[in-house]
This record gives sequence, C-alpha cells and structure tokens, in this order.
Amino acid sequence: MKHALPVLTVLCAIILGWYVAAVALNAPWARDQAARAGTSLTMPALIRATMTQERPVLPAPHQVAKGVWDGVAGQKITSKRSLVWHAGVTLSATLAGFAIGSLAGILLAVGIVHSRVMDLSVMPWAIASQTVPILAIAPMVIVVFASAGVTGLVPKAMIAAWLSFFPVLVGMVKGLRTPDRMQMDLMHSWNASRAQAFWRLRLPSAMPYLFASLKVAVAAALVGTIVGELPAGATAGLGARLLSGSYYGQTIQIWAALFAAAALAAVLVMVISGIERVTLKRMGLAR
Amino acid sequence: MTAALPLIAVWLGAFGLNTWLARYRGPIPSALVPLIFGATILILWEMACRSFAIPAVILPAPSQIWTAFGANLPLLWGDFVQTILKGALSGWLIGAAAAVATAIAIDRSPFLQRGLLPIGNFVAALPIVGIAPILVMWFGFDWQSKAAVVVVMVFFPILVNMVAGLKATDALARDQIATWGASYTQALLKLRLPAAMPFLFNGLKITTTLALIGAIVAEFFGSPTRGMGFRISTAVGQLNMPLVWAEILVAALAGTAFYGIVALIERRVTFWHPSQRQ
Amino acid sequence: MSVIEAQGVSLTFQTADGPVHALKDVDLTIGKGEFVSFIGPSGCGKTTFLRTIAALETPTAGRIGVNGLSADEARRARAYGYVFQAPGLYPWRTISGNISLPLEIMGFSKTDRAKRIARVLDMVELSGFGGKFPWQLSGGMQQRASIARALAFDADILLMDEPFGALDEIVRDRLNAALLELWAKTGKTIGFVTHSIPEAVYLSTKIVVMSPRPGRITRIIESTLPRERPLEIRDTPEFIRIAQEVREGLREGHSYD
Amino acid sequence: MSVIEAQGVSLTFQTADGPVHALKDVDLTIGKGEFVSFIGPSGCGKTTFLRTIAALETPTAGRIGVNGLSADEARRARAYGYVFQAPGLYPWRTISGNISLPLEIMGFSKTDRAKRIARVLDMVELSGFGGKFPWQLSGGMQQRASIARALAFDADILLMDEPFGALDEIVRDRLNAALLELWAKTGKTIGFVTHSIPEAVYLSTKIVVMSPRPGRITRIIESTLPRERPLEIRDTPEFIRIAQEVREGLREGHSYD
Amino acid sequence: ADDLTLQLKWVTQAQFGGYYVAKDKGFYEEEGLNVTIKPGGPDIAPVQVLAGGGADVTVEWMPAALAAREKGLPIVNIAQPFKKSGMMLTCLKESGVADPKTDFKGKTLGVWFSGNEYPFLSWMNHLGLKTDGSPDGVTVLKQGFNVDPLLQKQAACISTMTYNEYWQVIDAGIKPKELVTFKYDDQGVATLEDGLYVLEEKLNDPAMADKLTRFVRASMKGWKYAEEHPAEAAEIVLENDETGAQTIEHQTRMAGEIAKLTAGSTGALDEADFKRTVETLLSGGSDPVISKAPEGAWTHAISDKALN
Ligand SMILES: Nc1ncnc2c1ncn2[C@@H]1O[C@H](COP(=O)(O)OP(=O)(O)OP(=O)(O)O)[C@@H](O)[C@H]1O
Ligand SMILES: Nc1ncnc2c1ncn2[C@@H]1O[C@H](COP(=O)(O)OP(=O)(O)OP(=O)(O)O)[C@@H](O)[C@H]1O
Ligand SMILES: Cc1ncc(C[n+]2csc(CCO)c2C)c(N)n1
Ligand SMILES: [Mg+2]
Ligand SMILES: [Mg+2]
Repeated sequence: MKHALPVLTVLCAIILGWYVAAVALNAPWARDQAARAGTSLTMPALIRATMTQERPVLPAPHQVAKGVWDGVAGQKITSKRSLVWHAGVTLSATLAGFAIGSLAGILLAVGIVHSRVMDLSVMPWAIASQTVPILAIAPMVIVVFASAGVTGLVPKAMIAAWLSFFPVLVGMVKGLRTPDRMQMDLMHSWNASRAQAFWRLRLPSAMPYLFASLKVAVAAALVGTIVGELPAGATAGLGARLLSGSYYGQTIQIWAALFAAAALAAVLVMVISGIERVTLKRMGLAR
Repeated sequence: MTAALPLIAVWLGAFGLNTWLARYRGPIPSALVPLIFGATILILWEMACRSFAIPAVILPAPSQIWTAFGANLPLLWGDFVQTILKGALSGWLIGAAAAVATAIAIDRSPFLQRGLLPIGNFVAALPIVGIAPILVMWFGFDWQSKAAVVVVMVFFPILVNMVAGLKATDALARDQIATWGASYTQALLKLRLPAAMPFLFNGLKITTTLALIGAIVAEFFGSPTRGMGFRISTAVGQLNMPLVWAEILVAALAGTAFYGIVALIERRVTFWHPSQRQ
Repeated sequence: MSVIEAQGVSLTFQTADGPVHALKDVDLTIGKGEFVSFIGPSGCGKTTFLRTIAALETPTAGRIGVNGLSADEARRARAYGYVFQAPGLYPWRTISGNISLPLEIMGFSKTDRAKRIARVLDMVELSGFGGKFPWQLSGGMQQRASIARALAFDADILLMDEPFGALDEIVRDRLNAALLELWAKTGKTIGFVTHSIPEAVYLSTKIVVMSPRPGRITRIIESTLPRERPLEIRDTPEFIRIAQEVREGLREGHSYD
Repeated sequence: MSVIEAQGVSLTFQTADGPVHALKDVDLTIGKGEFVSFIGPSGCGKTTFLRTIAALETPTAGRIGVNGLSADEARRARAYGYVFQAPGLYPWRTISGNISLPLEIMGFSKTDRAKRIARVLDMVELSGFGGKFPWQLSGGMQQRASIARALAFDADILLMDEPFGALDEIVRDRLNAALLELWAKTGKTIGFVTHSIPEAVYLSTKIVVMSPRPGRITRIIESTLPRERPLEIRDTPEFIRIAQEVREGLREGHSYD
Repeated sequence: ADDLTLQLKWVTQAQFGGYYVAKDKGFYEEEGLNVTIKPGGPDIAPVQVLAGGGADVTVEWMPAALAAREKGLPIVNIAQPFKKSGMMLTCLKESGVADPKTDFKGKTLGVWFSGNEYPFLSWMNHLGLKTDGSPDGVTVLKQGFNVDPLLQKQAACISTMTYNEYWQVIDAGIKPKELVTFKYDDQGVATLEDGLYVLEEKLNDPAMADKLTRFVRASMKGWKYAEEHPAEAAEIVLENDETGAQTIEHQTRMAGEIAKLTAGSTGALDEADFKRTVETLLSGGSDPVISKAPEGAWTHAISDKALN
C-alpha cells in the first residue's frame, strides 16, 4: 500500500504527459488531412481527431490499452492473435537464453577470477564479442543452426544468451573480487582451498553485484530473443508481432506488443528482485 | 573427424603456451596472452574455413575479411564516424548523464523512488527493436534517432547500478557524515557519490557495448546511405560477407577500445576499491 | 548549566530472535565543560548511549535535550565531534583528505583547513602521514587519524568511543595529556567511553558506570580530583580511592552474568 | 626446540610517496610452547611481523622457518590460528556461522563443530549470542567472537593481534586467565600483540619490544616469572621490575619520533 | 512422400499465395510431396539460407540472385511464376514530382536495400542522377519496413509494391489523386521478381530434379488457382499466418493485385525478360550490380518437364 499512491501519482503524470504528446505529435497529420479535405479544424475537433487515428505517430494511452486488452482478453489464449500466446513463445526462449547466458557468465567470471590465463585472455574477447551487432549476425546464426537442422527455440535462445552473459560476467568478476584483504587473509590463514574460499567468501560477497547484473541480463535476454524473432521468419513471438505491426504500419499493434514485452521484462525483473530480497535477507545482508 | 585433429592440436598448443606465459608477471605477458588467445581463434577459424570448405557466403575466412578491411578503409571510416562517433557516443553520454541524474533525483525522494522505479523499470525495459522504428519516425533518419535509441538502451542498466551504488555506503560512514551535520548535497557529493563509483562504472562498462549494438541495430530501421548497420544490411543483400565481417571487425575494435577507455578511467577513479588494489 | 540532559531514555532493538534492551530508563545530566567517562562491560550500551546523544539512534522512550534543543537539532547545528569505535576512514581520500572532509562540509576556507589539518596531525603524532591512504596505515594510526578528524573542527561537544583502545601506554599517556590540555583551554564538554579504569579516573570530572541486560546506569561517581592534573596524580590516595570505587561498580555489573 | 625462526627478515612496502620500511633485519627465535608478546608504538611493524610469520606477507629479504618448513608450507598445513586486529566477521553469517566457517573448511563433522562452537562461545562469554549477526553486536563482542573463531580449531600456533584491545579490565582479566589456562593445558606456541605492558608481562615467557622507522626489534626480555601465574603475581616486585624494563624499552622506541 | 523445403523472400502474405494454395489444396500431396514453407523476413537473405542448406528452393528476385551467382554461389532459376514487376516509386503530389526526368533532382527518395536496391540504382543511372547525396543528384534514404517516411514527409517518394505498400499509403488516408506513381515496368527498368531458385548441383541429381519438377508443376497449379480465386487464396494465406497480424481486407486486395502480375506466366522463364533484366543490371552505373552477362543462370529443364 505504501507503494500504491506514489506509483499511481507518477502513472497519472506520465499518462497526462503522454496525452499532451499524442495531441502534439498527431496534430500535423490531422491538420494535413483537413487541409487536403479543404476544411480547417477547431481546437476541440483537432484534439478529438488526434485521439482516434488509425495510424497515429503516437497512439493515445487508451488506444494502446485497448490494443493490449484486445490482444490479451479478446482472444483465446491459443489463438495466433493472442498477445498471451506470443508472449509465451517469447518467454520460453528468453528463459532458456537467460539460463544459458547467466550460467556461462558466472562460469567465465569464476574462471577469470581464479585463472590468470583466463583473466588475461578471455576478458578482451568477451568485450569484443559483445560489439558484434547481433541483429547483423542473427540471420546468420539462424541460418547456421537451420543448416544443422536446429530451428525454433534454440537459435533464439542462443542469441538471448549471447546478450545476457556479458552483464553477468562483468558484474560477477567485480563481485567476486570484492572481498577485502582481511577477509581473504583469514581464508588464507586457514589454508582454505580455492573452492572453499569461493563458496564461503567470494560468492556471498558477490551476491549484491550478481543480482544487479541478473536484472540487467534478463532484460537483455528478452531483447535478444525479440531480435532473434525478427529474422527467424517472423512466425511467432512478440518480436514477430512487433515486426509485422511495423511492416504494416499498425502503430497501435506495435505499441501493444511493446507494452506486452515491457510488462514481461518488468515481471522478470520483479521476480529477480523478489529472489534478491529473500536471499539477501536470509544472508543477513539486508538490514 | 580427422579434419578436426589439426584444429585440436593447434588449440592445445596455444593453450599450453599461454598457461606457461601467464606464470610470468609484467606488461609483456599480460599483452601477449590475450593476443595469442585471439590469434589462436583466428587461426582455428581460418583452418576450419579451409578444411571444411565453408562457403564464403556463410562464413568468410579471416584472410578474406582482412583483405576486405584493407580495401575499404575510407568507406569503413565514414561508417565509423556516422555510427560510433555520432550515434553511439553522443547517445551514451546523454543516456549516462540522464541515468545518473535520475538515480540521484529518485534517491532524494522516497516518494519518487517508490513511484518511479517500478514504472521506470517497466518503461526502460521496452525492447529496442520495438522502439527503434518509433524513434526513427520521431527523430528522423540521421544519427539523432540512433543516439535516441542508444539513450533508451543504456539508461536502465546505468540507473539500476547507480541506485544500488547510492545505497552501498556502509552504516559507519553514513553515521559519521551525519554527526558533521552535512547537508543532503554534501553527503551526496562527499560520501555517496564516491562510494557509488564502483557500481556506476560497472553499469558504464556494460553499456559501452550496448551503445554500439543499439546504434548499429537502429540503422536497420531506416538510415541515410552510410553507417555500419546500413552497410551490413546492404552487404548481406549483396552476399558480400567479407565486407559484413570487416564492419563487424570495426565494431569489435571500436567497442574494445571504448570499453578499455572506460575501464582505464574506472581504474583512476576507484583506485581505492579492493577489486582494483590486488 | 546543563548541556546534555537524558530523561528516562530507553532503546530496544528488535532482532530476529527477540528484542534486545540496549538501554533502559537512563537518566543523566551533563553540565557545560564536564568531562564524563562511560565505563562498563562490553555490550552494556555505552556505544548505543553515545549514539543516542548524537541523534544517530532514536530512543524508543524518553528524550534527550542538548542546550535546549533536541539531539537531532543539535546534530544539524554541528554541535558534535564524534570519534567512532572503528576508524571508518573513507578509502578514497588520503589521511589529510579525510580530516579535511568535515572541514569542507562546514565551509572552512582552504588555508584554514590546511592549518587545522597540520595542527591535529601533529597532535596525534601523524605528521608526515597526511598523504597516505587509510589502508596503508597500521590499525593504531588509523584510529589516531580518526581522532584527528573529530578534533579538527572544534565542536562544542566531543563524543569519543574508545578512542585510545588501539594505542600503547606511552602514546596513550601523551594523548591523554593533550586531550586534557585541549579541554582545559577550550572548555568543551566531553563524553568518553573507555575500558581503562585509570584512564577514566585520570580524565573525568564524572564517571558513569553502566551494566548490561538491560543496559542501564548503575553508578555515577563525581570526581573530587582538581581540574589541573599532572600524570603523577595517578599515584595519590585520592586517585586510588576513586579507581577502587569504579572497579567495585564494574564488578557489580559483571556479577549479573 | 625452536618452532619459529626469523632470520634477517625485512619488508618494504612500495607506496606512491616512496618506500615504507615496515620491517628491517628482524631476527627472532621462538621455542615450542613459548608465549611471546610483541609491544611497541603504533606503526612499528607488529602486525606486519605477525602477518609475515603467517605467510600473509612475503618478506623482501630474509627467511622465516616454522617447524623446519617455510612459513607458507606451515600455513598450508593449517598450523596457524590468527586473530586479526579488527574483528573481520563475515556479515552474512551469524556468530555461530562465523566460528563454524574454519571448522567447515577443515572438515570437522557437524556434531564436533557444534560442540566446539559451544565451548569457545562459552570461553569468550558469548553463549546465547550465537544466533546474532555481527552488526547486532557491540564492538567488544565482535572482537571476542573473532577470538572464539581462532580458538575453535586448535591450531598449534596462535597469532593474536591486539585481541583484548576493546575489552574492559574485568573481562580482560578473565580472558587473560582463560588464555593462560588454555596455553598451560595444550602447550600451544603463542604470538601476541598488545599495547598493555602489564598484560604483556603477565602473559609472556618472552617480551619483544619493537621500534618504528624502520620497524625493528630493540629489546628481547625473557621473563623470569614462573609458568603458574595467579592474578596476584602482578603485585610482586619481580613483575614490577620486568614491567619497568619493558616501559624503558618502549620509551626508547618513542624517543626517535 | 518426399520432403521439400521452400524459403520465402518475405513474411507470409498473398504475394506467396500460390504456394500456400498448392499446399492447402493438396496439390503438393497429389505429386507425392511434403512441402515445408518457411516465411522470410527483412534480414533473411534467402540465397544464404539456400547455401547453408536450410532450404531446397527459394523465392528470390533476379537481381539478388544474379549478384549471388557472381559472388560464387551457383544458383539457378528453375521457374518464373511472376511475369511482371510490381515495384514502383510513389510520390506525394505536393512534393512537386511530376516527371522523373526533371523533377527528382535534389529530392529525398526512400529505397529498400538488402539486395532490393539494384533496380532503383539502374533507373537513376538511366536518368543520369547521382545517388551519393551530391547536390545535382538525389538523396537516398534506406527505407525501413513501412511507409512512414512518406506519411511523415521525410521523403518525397518511397518505394512501394503495387500489391502492398501502395495500399498502405491509401489506407493511411491519402487519396490516390494526391499521389504520383512511377512503375519500373513503365520506365523500362523492370527486373524479374519472385522466381524459384535452387543450387546448381541439385539439378545433377535425377531424383532431386524429379522432385523439383513435381514441385514446380504443383506450385503453378496453385498459382493459377490463386489467380482465379483471389478471395479464397487470401483466406488460405491468413490461416497460415502465424503472427496473426494480417487482415482479410488487405490480403484479398493483395491477392487481386498479385494475380495481375502472375497472369501471362506459364511458369517457364521468358528469355526476353531475362535479357532485359540483365541489361538493366549491367548498366548500373559506376558500381553495376553484375559486371558481366551471367552464364547458365537459368534453365528450362525443370519447367519444360513440369509444364508440358
Ligand atoms: N599495505 C600497506 N601499504 C603501505 N604501507 C603499509 C601497508 N601496511 C602497513 N604499512 C606501513 O607499515 C608500517 C607498519 O605497519 P603495521 O601495521 O605493521 O604496524 P603495527 O605495529 O601493527 O601498528 P598498530 O599498533 O598501530 O597496529 C606502518 O608505517 C604502515 O604505514
Ligand atoms: N543494530 C543492532 N541491532 C541489534 N542489537 C544491537 C544493535 N546494536 C547494538 N545491539 C545490542 O545492544 C547492546 C549494546 O550494544 P553497544 O554497542 O551499545 O555496547 P557497548 O557498551 O558499546 O559495548 P563494547 O564495549 O563492546 O563496544 C548489545 O547487546 C548489542 O548486541
Ligand atoms: C527492410 C525491407 N527490405 C526490403 C523490402 C523489399 N521487399 C522484400 S519482399 C517484398 C515484397 C513486398 O511485399 C519487398 C517489397 C522491404 N519491404 N523492406
Ligand atoms: Mg561500543
Ligand atoms: Mg597492528
């Protein structure tokens, strides 16, 4: 309840600003239309005209809300027109990619912290890997996988993993190196093995960093999946939905898909926040 | 299978060499190890392309990429300026500044924090591939729309890290500054911002590469006839894969340099952090 | 004239396995220019009480007045110089930078800052270490730096939580003398936590003995020693008598365990 | 039979503003079952020397042998129990969890761990606080928890860096007695840093006085007190004589400042 | 039944109605084929999928196919269901474009890239206009997925297909009389669109050749059916659209327009059309699409067997 009022306040402010922006951005088109029809619009008529366009520059909130509602509640969940169905397709690939990516990131970070060879050699190339524009190689990834007979979820998940491993890697390297000198020295004086020092000192101290990175990574995985869905032949998923909306200039459909994707990301981030809170609390780190 | 044997041999050889090299401290091994690692990957790649006769339209060999790189330098430079300098860099700077400012703004007001963070999470999680066409529609075809995409993309990671960083001061340090009757601004400037720096740089480093991706990807949704994303998509259409990979090479070089510079600044700013001291 | 007045102060921490009564019904009046030592077994609430005076904790019952203001108002008026039990130096600032920090916050001029830093560094015998970072100093040196930081800005009320715990006898004697001198010269009001009975007796005008579970005051001993105190005063019968009284009080507190 | 042998040990830290000579040409032999105290002005290298013995620092010159092994080999054989100058408890573990940590690492069984934790908690008078997190304890309680942690696994060599600095006289006396008892019963070799001259004299068979800039040993005083030491021994002339000798050594070290 | 995979050039829509009709009506099944249809997308290069082995046959435009062939990927046209080109440039009348010869100079034009830019570049070359943004040429925009640049007035003209984007402009509320269109066909720079291509080596395998023959026969049957029943074709397409984004109105109209383009094709490539395409491409100015007339880029071997 502590949250309801602030959230609502901010929400109202945003929606208000959005309406103003919608009027401002959609007005030129409305005026143009009127001019082409040889008439001119009064102010109320203009505002009304900006709220109901079929292809607005910026759809008004209620139009998007209706788009989302139609997509979610207006269809059977199994229907190809249902946003829930598309979100489900995207979610499965996102989760698979996120799992693969964050696991890879954690493992690489562990390697980097413990092995000088890996520290020296992996990091620069991990960075370089992230600068490869995925949308450019996504079709190639899809093609390569397809030629190996792998289609569907896996190629998309690989792209998602590709994007999500990096934040985890950077955050974990930092986190695993956080223990200060005295804490490491204690472990040292007990002759703790590297594994013991890892599980009992490095990992717990890295937790806050890990969770911050995971939140970024899950959003990145979602982006990766959606990118993977664009060239995958635009069959199913929120990415395909975005693309076809974009292709047919259906602004409202784009925004509806966009909000579905953002809601999905928000839910994922919230789930991780929840796990974070519980974990840190049980670790005694949250006061 | 037999074709793979030489590849495995090269891999093992290079790995052994690196393990041996890594035992020595100093600047020369630190530079050599990653270079050998990279060279190994390139050699393996070249060997794989040749021994498995992978068609160039699927994956060109490094030698072909290098030739294309050398033959198209002016073109690549123009694309670099358009996409990286104009699009990615300006967007990253604006996005980072906005994220830090927002983090500070919502940090000050618990009301805004409770209200804005969940919604901020939501808004910032809008996938760029969905936003890009919209931003291209709003900001036009040139680099401004690419910068806008980058702003949206880097904002969330930096904000998350910065908010976490501002909370990261320990209780003793906070108590101390309280006994001096420091104002909010003073506590922020003297204690919480410095303490947040390791977190902030974490976000800044992650987003260097995101910025490049954002700027390049945004060009797929409309662009003038230059830029790295434009070149890649047209070259793919022409099956000019060596040029595609030459662009990717430019992106990788630029991205690594970008990251390296940020990491260097981090080293100077957060020299006191245990992770920088070992 | 009373500077600090605590009336019926209680403070209970809620922890996972039940409440901890760190302070219970504490009444205390500290007059202007007094030097009050707090002594008691570890965990009896000394730190908590000092923190409550400085408005770093809010009592669950009772109130604390400082010069007619509330503790929090006094804090915002920069009435306190606080030395914490752990040094807590900021790792990104050198020793000089750390001492300079409260001065910057309080708006001292640059030349004034430099002068003050030099003066307090000298006082805690750390001249020459101003340019070092905290992790480059030994534990005792860090503690001295933190004392220097609290002294630099001349607050009216000094609250010191075991400031000399990590120092050897000889430095400790010298710093004790320096503190007394400063106190005599400036008339500051000082609250001082210590574990050393001789130190408490040597420095204080009033010794507060505390006892744990729940944390409370069991004895308040007014010192009858003169204000002027050479080191040799520690061998006088009067000194030994007071020390004995404090020791008894302490022992009482321990008998509860 | 000598357990620890330091020969010509020097250690220089390179800092931004020039080298710091923390140790210079230190020679010392510690026999089996000895109780050696280190005393000296703050910053004279006591902590550094203890760290070097435990192979937490590598000397820039000279060598340290432990039971015929190098210091690092001894460390790997888990020869050391180390109490650091600051408590250094892990914030995500309770007090019991912190004490349990080295035991887990060394592979003690669960029931054995529980027994040992209960025993050492009792010894440092913290029974009942096992379930609390470090930040819920007072400074002195944290320090005691850290002592308990080092005692729990019965290392042959105990290295303790100002373990009792944050404790009041009465607890300190009790812990001193407990430590002596443990030492008598187990025959451990103990290296002990302290700032208190009486404490050093009361506990040790050998007192090492150090002096700073560069850090070095200026005196080694062999105690002539018997091994059996009731608290009253502190009033004997023999005790006072040794204390006086230590004080002189200390004063010498300070005169360099 | 024999398995066969077809890679489309673009997303599921009536542009590929013939194939969906053949599948849905069981024409492929009658020929003993089990055909998988893979939709394309903006960044799928169909020939790349072909080279990677992800598909047996692909729908592609001839300029891109010939460019690939010159890059060393030996692909061959085996059938050409589309007779005419559907490409055109659509301009807002208010931007003052009336005659291509005089009015393009200094204007901003939206162009598709990814291998679809060749006809445009040839045309500009014919007109003697530079496309590098110099003052006496035109400014080229890489046009995204949609018609926004025209609606937002970011460009004077954009590329459209007669069957698709043009109608999106109309749907957006602009009247046909406010538009000027230039068909590539009318400008004499038309290139062949939507042919069927396979890798050359596949043709050497008699079993594969036989499969392809049956495929082309059934596909053409599908196309002719779609030509006669555009409404039904549109419905079939809609059923096969997994994105659920298409509307029946749009697809019905598209099917009608597509019928105009496929009319007149038996499925066999007309050599004259091929020559015209090659000439257009060879004259691509300073940077022509192909540098020499291709050899063996098409064959009648399959279509002859399939259609006679
Ligand atoms: N990591 C380091 N880098 C640079 N100088 C250091 C470092 N650690 C210690 N020193 C320096 O070495 C000297 C000895 O330090 P050490 O911690 O051993 O002193 P100490 O005798 O334990 O003092 P104290 O009683 O205050 O704990 C000091 O001058 C200190 O500044
Ligand atoms: N944040 C906290 N949460 C829960 N309990 C606390 C907290 N801080 C202190 N306590 C408890 O309050 C009691 C008093 O603690 P305090 O730190 O005031 O003791 P102290 O007298 O300063 O002891 P020492 O001499 O060891 O520093 C202790 O029992 C301690 O466990
Ligand atoms: C980014 C992008 N690239 C190319 C085309 C061109 N294209 C490929 S298939 C086809 C048929 C239209 O329905 C067209 C026009 C496009 N539209 N968008
Ligand atoms: Mg305390
Ligand atoms: Mg020390």
